Amino acid sequence: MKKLAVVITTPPYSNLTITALNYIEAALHSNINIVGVFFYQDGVLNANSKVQIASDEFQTIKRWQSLHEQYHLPLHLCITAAEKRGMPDEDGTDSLIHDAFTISGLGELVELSSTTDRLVQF
Amino acid sequence: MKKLAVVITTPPYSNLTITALNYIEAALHSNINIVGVFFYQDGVLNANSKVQIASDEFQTIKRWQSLHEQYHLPLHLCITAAEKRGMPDEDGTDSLIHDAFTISGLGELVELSSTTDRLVQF
Amino acid sequence: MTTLHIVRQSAYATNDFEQCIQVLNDTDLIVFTDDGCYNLTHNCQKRINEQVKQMLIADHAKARAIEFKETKVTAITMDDLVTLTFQADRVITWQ
Amino acid sequence: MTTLHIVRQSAYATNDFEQCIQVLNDTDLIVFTDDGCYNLTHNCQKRINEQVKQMLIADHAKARAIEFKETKVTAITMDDLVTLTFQADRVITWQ
Amino acid sequence: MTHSQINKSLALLNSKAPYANSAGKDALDIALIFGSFEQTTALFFQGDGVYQLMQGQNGELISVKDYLKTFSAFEFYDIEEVYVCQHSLDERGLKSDLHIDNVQVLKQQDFAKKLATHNTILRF
Amino acid sequence: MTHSQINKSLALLNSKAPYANSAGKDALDIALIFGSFEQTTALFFQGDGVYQLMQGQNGELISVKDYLKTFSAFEFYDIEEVYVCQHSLDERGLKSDLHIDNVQVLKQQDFAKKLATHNTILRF
Repeated sequence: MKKLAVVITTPPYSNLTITALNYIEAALHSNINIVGVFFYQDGVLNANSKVQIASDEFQTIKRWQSLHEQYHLPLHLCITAAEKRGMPDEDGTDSLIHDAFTISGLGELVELSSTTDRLVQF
Repeated sequence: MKKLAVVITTPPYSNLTITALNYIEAALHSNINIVGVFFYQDGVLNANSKVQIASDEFQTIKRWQSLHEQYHLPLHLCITAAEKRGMPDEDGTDSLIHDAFTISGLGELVELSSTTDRLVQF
Repeated sequence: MTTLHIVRQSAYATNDFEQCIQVLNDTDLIVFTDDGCYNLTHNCQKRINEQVKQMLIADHAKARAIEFKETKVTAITMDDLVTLTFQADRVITWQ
Repeated sequence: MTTLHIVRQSAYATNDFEQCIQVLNDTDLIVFTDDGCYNLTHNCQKRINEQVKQMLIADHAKARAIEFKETKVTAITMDDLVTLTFQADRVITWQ
Repeated sequence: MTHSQINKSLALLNSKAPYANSAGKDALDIALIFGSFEQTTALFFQGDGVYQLMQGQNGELISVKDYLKTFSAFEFYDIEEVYVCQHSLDERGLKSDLHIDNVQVLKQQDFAKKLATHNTILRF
Repeated sequence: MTHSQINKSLALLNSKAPYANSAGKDALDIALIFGSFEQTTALFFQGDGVYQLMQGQNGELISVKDYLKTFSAFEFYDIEEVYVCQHSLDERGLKSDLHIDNVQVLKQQDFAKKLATHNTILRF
């Protein structure tokens, strides 16, 4: 089974992120093993549960969450990039960071890179 | 007295924002009346009190707050842009939005534009 | 050895596609996605060797009302892009 | 009537400065700030009328180790930029 | 037009293609608010911004809620001045097949002159 | 170099000037982590990315904590491959007056070939 890892650097309110989501869904439907998605730079905002998107717009944030639930897709958040953007690693039910995301660092990117066949940046 | 309004569209972790701060401070020292600063697009992140900046880096976030305290500089936050970036208008002491900032909408930009001699975008 | 180049930005706005062209090998593939679809008409097309295969995501071009000739560029789907990812030896995203 | 153009981006990376040049009037002023300071050496300088006064924020150029001749461009401070803001009739920021 | 009206007029200079980022929408929101407050507002399209006006676009294909349709409401908001840079169209091999009416396609010099009649200019 | 090492090697392609945004720093952070995990890592500088290597820069003048100084620690992190695109230098009228040693300035074609020896490429 082919292995894929994806790096996301664009925010939820960019259409570029919808492209990345479509790519990931296409890979899942093609039975590619996605070893993980790593959120870096402005991509970390995709893990922010307080992001509000108008109801008639594409629900980027929810789509990540449902991909995680449906396919157990590992979502890794670079916490340093997140902290720079107002998303600290705090305990509690009111946490900004949605629990579909794993708090990670760049070490996780090394791990993904060494397990995957292809690492694709979006 | 000359009147100035400024629109900020860049985030706190960009050096472009430090340039804007330097410009505003230069204006204040030249006795320009800054009628207001309006935060739009990624600029809204400057109002996020949870943004963490390493202690040896320029403290953009704190600088906005101290300019507000020192000069009563009006800081207007476009709440729609903020909500898109995970900064909802919530009550309580734990609010993400620092209280140096006034929750505003684009109507405030109309107001600033009609009172000022110059509106400069950063 | 093939590199898959995913080009996401308009060459009319930024220099990214120009830099992509600078590292192209004849056996490489280009896939235009997002605003990269605008690059079909750009002048710098002239500097791309004819051997280099160019493709675009059909929906991304259609959404933008970009007309294209299938003789010059192949319209593909996101599924195809996934397949190409593994056919190529490596991927560079120009964004 | 004078427009003050604040140019903040490298013309080697984006098309913004090119667009600025397209709307320049002879009585306009250009101030390079941030990565805009790189534009002193860019080819598109040739298309700028000599009457158009060009300036840069001294610290922004020095931080980037950009060498410049004071004959071609005037080094100014942020205080000067504030003064120019009100001397000009309007400001456009190219970023 | 009196001097004071000239001073208060706003020009929004659109330079980005419509879908990949929110710049066009962010500019439009400003235009509509200024229009609804009866402030003189003009829209300028230059560079990749001209793509926002192309006929036949369909954001739904890429899951974008299509803000471009709102352009047809400009008259309702008293936004009467819409200018497009001819040079930008030519550069991109585009005809002036635009999805709204009452747009003035201007040569580079006229576009520049028209822009300089406004006191405040925001660029997106 | 064995086949497996080639497959696991990472190239970081730097395309942005150093100060206005954090792209260069974000790439550097990745390079140092990969280096410390003993993964083969190479740095490529193209386009405005070459400005990151210019001698005599001083971020303190614009209140930037200067991450460029960390470049001198590359050898400590076992990052031995650093390549610069000659064409990008020429285009900008820059001499190869670089602030670190052991950098290879390559002609366009050699730069392209060297880049294609890596299995994973991230661009910032």
